[in-house]
Amino acid sequence: MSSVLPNGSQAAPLMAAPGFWRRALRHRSFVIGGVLTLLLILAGALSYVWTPWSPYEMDIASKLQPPSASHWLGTDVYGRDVVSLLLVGARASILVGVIAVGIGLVVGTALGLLASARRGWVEEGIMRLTDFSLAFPAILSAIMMTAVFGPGIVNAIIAIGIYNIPTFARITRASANAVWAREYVAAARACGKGAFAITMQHVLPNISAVLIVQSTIRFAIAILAEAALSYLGLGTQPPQPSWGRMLAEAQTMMWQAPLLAVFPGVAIGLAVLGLNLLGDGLRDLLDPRLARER
Amino acid sequence: MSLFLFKRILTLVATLIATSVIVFLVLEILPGNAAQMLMGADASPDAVAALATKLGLDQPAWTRYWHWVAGLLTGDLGNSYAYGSPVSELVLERLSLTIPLAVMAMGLTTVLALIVGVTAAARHNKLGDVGLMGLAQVGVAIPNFWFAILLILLFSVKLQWFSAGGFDGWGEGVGAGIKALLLPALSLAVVQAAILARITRSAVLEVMREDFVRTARAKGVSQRAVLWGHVLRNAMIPVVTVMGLQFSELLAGTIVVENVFSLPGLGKLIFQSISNRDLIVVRNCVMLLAAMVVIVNFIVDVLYAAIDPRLKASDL
Amino acid sequence: MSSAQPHVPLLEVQDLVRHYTLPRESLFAPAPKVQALNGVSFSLEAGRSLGIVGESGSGKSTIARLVMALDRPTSGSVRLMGRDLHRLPRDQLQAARRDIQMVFQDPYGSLDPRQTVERIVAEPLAALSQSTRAQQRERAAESLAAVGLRSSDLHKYPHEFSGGQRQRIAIARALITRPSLIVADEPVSALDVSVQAQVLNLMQDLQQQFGISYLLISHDLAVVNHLCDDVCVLHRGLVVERGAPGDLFAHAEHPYTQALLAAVPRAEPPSVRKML
Amino acid sequence: QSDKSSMVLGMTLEPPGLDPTANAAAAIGEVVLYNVLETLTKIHADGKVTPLLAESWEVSPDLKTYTFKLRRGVKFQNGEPFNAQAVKFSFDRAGGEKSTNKDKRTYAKLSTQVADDYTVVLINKEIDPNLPFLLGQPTAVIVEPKSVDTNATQPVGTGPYKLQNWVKGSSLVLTAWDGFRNPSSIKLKRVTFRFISDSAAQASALLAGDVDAFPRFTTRAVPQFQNNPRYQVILGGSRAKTIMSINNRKKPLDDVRVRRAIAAAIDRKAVIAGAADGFGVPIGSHYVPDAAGYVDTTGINPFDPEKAKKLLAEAGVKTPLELTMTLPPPPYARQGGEVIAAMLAKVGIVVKLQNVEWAQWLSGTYGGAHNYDLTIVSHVEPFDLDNYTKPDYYWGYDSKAFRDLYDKIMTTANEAERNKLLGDAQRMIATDSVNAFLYQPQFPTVAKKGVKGLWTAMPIFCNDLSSMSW
Amino acid sequence: MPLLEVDDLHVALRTPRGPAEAVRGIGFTLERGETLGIVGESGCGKSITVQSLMGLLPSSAKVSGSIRFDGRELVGLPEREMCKIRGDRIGMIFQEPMTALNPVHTIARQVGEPLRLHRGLSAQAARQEALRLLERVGIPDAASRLDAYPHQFSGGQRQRIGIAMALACGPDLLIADEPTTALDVTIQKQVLDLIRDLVAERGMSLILISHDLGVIAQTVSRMLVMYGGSIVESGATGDVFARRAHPYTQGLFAARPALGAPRGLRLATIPGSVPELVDLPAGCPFAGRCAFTIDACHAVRPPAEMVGVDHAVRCIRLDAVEAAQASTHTGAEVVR
Ligand SMILES: Nc1ncnc2c1ncn2[C@@H]1O[C@H](COP(=O)(O)OP(=O)(O)OP(=O)(O)O)[C@@H](O)[C@H]1O
Ligand SMILES: Nc1ncnc2c1ncn2[C@@H]1O[C@H](COP(=O)(O)OP(=O)(O)OP(=O)(O)O)[C@@H](O)[C@H]1O
Ligand SMILES: [Mg+2]
Ligand SMILES: [Mg+2]
Repeated sequence: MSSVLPNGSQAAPLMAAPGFWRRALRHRSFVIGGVLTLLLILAGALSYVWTPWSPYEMDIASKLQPPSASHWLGTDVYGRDVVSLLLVGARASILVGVIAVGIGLVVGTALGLLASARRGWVEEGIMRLTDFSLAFPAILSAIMMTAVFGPGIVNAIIAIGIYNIPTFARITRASANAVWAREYVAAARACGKGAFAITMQHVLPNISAVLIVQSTIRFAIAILAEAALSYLGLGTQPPQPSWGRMLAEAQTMMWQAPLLAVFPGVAIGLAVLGLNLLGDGLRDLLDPRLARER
Repeated sequence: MSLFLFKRILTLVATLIATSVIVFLVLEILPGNAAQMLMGADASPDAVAALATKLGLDQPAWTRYWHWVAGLLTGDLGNSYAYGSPVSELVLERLSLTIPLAVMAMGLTTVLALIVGVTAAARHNKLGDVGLMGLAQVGVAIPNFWFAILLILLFSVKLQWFSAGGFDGWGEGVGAGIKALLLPALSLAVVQAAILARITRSAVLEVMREDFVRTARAKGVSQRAVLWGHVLRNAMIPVVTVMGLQFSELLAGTIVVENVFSLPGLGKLIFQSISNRDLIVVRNCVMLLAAMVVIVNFIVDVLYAAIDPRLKASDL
Repeated sequence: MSSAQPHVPLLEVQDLVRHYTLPRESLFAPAPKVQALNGVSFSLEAGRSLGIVGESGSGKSTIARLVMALDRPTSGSVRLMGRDLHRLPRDQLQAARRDIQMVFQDPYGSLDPRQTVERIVAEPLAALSQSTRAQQRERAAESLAAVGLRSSDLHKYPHEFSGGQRQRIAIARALITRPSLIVADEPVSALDVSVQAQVLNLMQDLQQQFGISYLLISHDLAVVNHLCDDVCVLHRGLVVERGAPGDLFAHAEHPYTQALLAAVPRAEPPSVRKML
Repeated sequence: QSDKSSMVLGMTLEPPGLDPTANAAAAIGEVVLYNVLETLTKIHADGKVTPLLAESWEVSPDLKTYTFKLRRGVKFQNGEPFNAQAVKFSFDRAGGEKSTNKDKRTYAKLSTQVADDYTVVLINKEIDPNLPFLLGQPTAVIVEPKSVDTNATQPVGTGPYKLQNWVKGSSLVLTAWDGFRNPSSIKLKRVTFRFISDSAAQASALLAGDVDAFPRFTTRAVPQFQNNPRYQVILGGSRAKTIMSINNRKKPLDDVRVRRAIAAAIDRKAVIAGAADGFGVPIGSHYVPDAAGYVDTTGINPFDPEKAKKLLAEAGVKTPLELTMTLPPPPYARQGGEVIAAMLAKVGIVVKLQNVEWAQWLSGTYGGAHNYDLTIVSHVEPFDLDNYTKPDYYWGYDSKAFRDLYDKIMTTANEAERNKLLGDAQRMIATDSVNAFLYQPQFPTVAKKGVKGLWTAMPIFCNDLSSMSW
Repeated sequence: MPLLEVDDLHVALRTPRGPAEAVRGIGFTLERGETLGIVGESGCGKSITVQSLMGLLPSSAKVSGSIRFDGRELVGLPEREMCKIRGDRIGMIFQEPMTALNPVHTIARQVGEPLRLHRGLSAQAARQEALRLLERVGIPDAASRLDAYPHQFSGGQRQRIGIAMALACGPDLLIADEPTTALDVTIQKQVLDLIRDLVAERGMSLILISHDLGVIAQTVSRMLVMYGGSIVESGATGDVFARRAHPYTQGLFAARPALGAPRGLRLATIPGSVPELVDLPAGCPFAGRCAFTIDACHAVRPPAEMVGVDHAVRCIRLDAVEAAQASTHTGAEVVR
């Protein structure tokens, strides 16, 4: 790798560009996505200071109530307030999504970039490693991790994160290889740039669109994976609520209280929708070709 | 071609060796053992000890590893601790469900995704596109067990067209087997199809910008025929890549849906076997999965070459 | 350095051979080879320019890549001011690259769409990492001015420019280190005539102004004729003929050169030709 | 159901094999007991024990010697005759060196003597008044010597049904055996067991008509069937005791006041509602209402959070007291844990819930170092007060008074007297607040309207097919 | 009746920055067997013009005016009808031989496709016909390469395949949109020779787009010079080359480096760049880049003025241009 370090970082020059926010506010899917995502974050933040009821307080006498003035979305099987659970559950879901995708994104992208920068046996090795880890589906590694370290949100997050690594590695490598074949990379090499600098300054920015879109999709999958793990008792542990766990719990009540499954389902759906829209918007906005109007 | 095959086989072997070591080590860490699990809490301790001896659990780890690997090489996978029957039999039984299920789910996924993806791309940025992609967006966000229950509610409980779960093997006839797997396959397919549809759409859009599409249109080929006859096959490379990933995922990642439909699938077997500490089954299943993933990758690569004549098998 | 040192040409290419190995078709058959270059030698004096013409696939771009040390030759050497580029250690090669820059054929593909013009133009400086951001910006502005662009263009992105302007940006990037040699691989073949003229004029001006040498690769004889002191005709990886363009085009000896010349369409309608 | 000769039963767990003498899973008994494999005695829903392969038995006054007269003309399904040798073989094998019988210890104490072909004498080293009951359990099935190695996959018994087909993971089919001694009493010719572990799936299978009857149905989904005219719901007691075990060895749990405080903090009604969806009967000790000698001890440690706080203060415990509760997988434990944690929080005990697998629970909580504070588990063994006599048992209750009392119970032949002593034992455990005794689970059976002969109570887990019909 | 009559053709494209008038009132006629060249700077609307003839414009395009092909109005013709004309009556050759062929279909299939579509030939018959066509365009050993894929051919060969495809149904009109720009000179010569021969042989009409004046000179009998979406000069090739009446035409000629010209000579360039289509000036599109610009140039679009037989020019400063041309006409620009 070259001894030359990149001179200053890419520092998202577009974000800093004066018109960025003005343009962003005119981008429909960015705005809708942004609002939904902001709501998600706000819900999580709000739960730290206020919830209509305590999300841990059980009142078994008033279980499974339909939505009413006192319990806006009704109560669950332990008589807890669904709104409060949803608010607090947002935290766990954000955490799972962000960290699990973060792990996959950072490690997977790094591996993918390394593979395409080094080629040869490094690439071969990394790709075989991803093959190998794909043989362990998320649920399987989660089961194993749980069996060894005990269940819990942290292990669930790590298991999902690990599963994201090969996916990101493959996608990154494929798109990075395409970028490496471009003439502007040859130009950079002709300038004497090292593989590291080229990777950071040319390859990464040019595959960012792919990564952004993939991240938002993976975010959704991570939240749902947490739900599936909770369904198997491997995810978030009680009494900590998470949307996935609420969904999993409501699933056993599908026949008596179908609404209980609808609320967290809708919450997940909205969060995922928001992130996808935000991702699409961000991809457009960060693309200089689409960004500037003359 | 043969070099390519040779490389592939080498890869397979290396992957399997690595898998065997890691799987064995990881499983060694698991607390508890099969004898204890099988005998339960109220069992007499000496009965538990007798069972442990019978199962060979009291031997040192490396001996057990060696027995296992030696067994693998001679094609003897050993007997399940819990069921007492040969692992190979057990696994084959499960595969006779899991593979058809995965194939059906993948087939449904592909058909749904291609129709939705291509249609959306053809109506790029029009109402149809926005609508279909919105639907795909929703599809991605639906938890599949939730969708599975809705399917059961509609088709099994209300309409009583299908049974609500269970699978009695192919002995009852192919039609009955397919019928039993249809709802599970559908509930697996919806989420995957939503993802694949998005990828299909963008791949098709990309290809639609290429010059040869214009050439085809200049020959008088209609818009539709261009889309299905010329564009789609060119757009298949990224689609097939994702399909390969999804198929690998389906092979073992269907535990939840198997649960909802109470299907005896491979995922459930692994899950059960881990909780029963039937480690001999787990080990062999994971090996099988690893082998299958490598094989699926291989199939994907062969498909690449079949789709795109520019990629000869020798270049892979 | 003592003045007694023997004369060293700016660029000296000796017996350059590059064979590409294609993937094996079978396990036992030997891997097929493409002999892209079969022993090409030429040298280029400082301040002069050399054109390389030849049909598609004759190995022109391969020469460019080898001269730029973007690829390793099968055998032979590339000496830049006496230093064999392919034997230099990494850091010295990096330093040597200051003296040699490249302009690519495709003005659309050779500029990173996600970087501002400033970063693109300053890239060679940044790679040498001996200057601050401010210095780089200043040099980039100078360089842009030299190719007739404004410093307000620094903050734009490539897509905001026309093909001719983009090629100017690419040239500005090549100029920024004040190289002694610019390797230009078909710098104008993607441009239409009026823009092509702008770029060729610019290259000519810069040659006069900075004394830059060009290694100009093209399949357009007229372009080479316009800019170069010497021409090599490349055919199947070998130099089949060389000389000053005027002489060469007037008295081509090698049949391939003749064919090449005969194929050039003349911008005169049949009627005019008949008149002559 | 048009076909009156067949029935589909739902089961939550699939048996891992079909040999109850080699494997402890309750699901094995649910399939084979009394159907394929038979025992000398038969336990009925009401807990009564009647002859089955034995025609009658006599007990010596010292309660140590049992003489069984065996039924004649009984054949095993492989054609071998059933006789005293088979009985001796079965019991010797169960108690033998290599035995992997769960109740190995019980059989090791028995010595079996063949008096004649149809008379067996059992001599028990220790007194156990419940022996006839024990001999009706799955582990006591009489096996045919030649078939013992294949019973797990091809059980050979004397019962009315044979294994027809087993699709592992999905379903198992028993068909009536035409060689059965009394074939006309068997109404169902073909019975399918369908294994459905997921609770929502259980409900949908019933609703979709895939399953005709589902014993021990998931409690969560019961309410919707209770007011559905197409279905019948049978609520039966059991011998199971769902308790929150307390690690008596650990500080400060070794202090009886702390244990009492914990007990007083728990509202059993709410626990039953939360953990068992209301299907349970509160118990105050390790004993169930259906069992002989039961006394109501729920008043000994009543729900009283104020008293709980006081007790904690008395014991000098600083609140919040932090404890972990280790929870095995069943829903009653996971849900009950959540509910109890919320209750304990109110008296200043902060409980960290830790979900574990059974294997972990067995090796870490139940066995090994007994590394836990609290755990929830359902003890399904019918007679298991003796666990309180074992100081090394997982809850670590060490009381000489109780051991003496228990010895006396075991040696008392007179039933009324024994019952009185059993009452004392229950009170002693409750007073010592060894564990927090929660409830006796009720096992709901949901079935289509026409299904007859389902057990109402469940002293043991079994599906007695011979009594069932449409 | 002429084969093709284009009258006052306008094409407006929807762009993010508003509608762009890529073609602004073009009109020309083409007789059967006639060859017509279109030259002009990149982006001046050449491709859009011919694409509108083929009905291949993006759906965002709005076409107005009239295109009469063989007496039939093509503007507003339903897509189904247009499909019948495309590839059958009008064939088209594209610029990029590397990308104009579908990489995943065999060449036999691609060349035979129009035949199957328009002539209803069976797959087998289409294959036979494709073989004949490929032999005709000079693919060596065509019979054995029918099932080869495009990437197995060289650029020149691919362009020949493209030509075979365009000719498959024997169209009345062949449109070639920069068919040789991507090829090197020797191959370019082969391809152009081939097109010329085929046109002569079959009596087709030809529209050839190029910005290479040499190519135009050698291939077509009449030519149009386009700039900014309109035709600035049109006439017989010889006349236009001889006269170069429009300043833009002059600029194009001057910018071309000529083989054999003395070294070091600066090429004449046209200052500035092509105007944005979105805000094209009201007047002459070349105004501003033209040395002869006066205020009137900006005011109104110049009308077509006949400067010879069938030689029209849109410029109001023709006199000044001609005067200047006479005085500065030096040898430097003369093509040999
Ligand atoms: N990486 C490679 N692997 C295999 N063969 C190659 C590779 N690069 C170039 N070649 C082959 O080497 C020969 C010379 O290629 P080169 O790119 O130098 O030609 P060129 O003269 O630049 O042609 P063009 O005018 O088309 O750009 C060609 O036959 C080409 O196919
Ligand atoms: N789909 C489109 N949407 C919007 N603008 C377009 C579209 N296609 C072409 N244009 C614009 O229309 C104008 C004319 O384009 P056209 O392709 O006809 O140019 P051309 O003369 O063929 O140029 P070239 O020589 O580069 O092929 C150009 O400015 C171009 O940017
Ligand atoms: Mg080249
Ligand atoms: Mg064009």
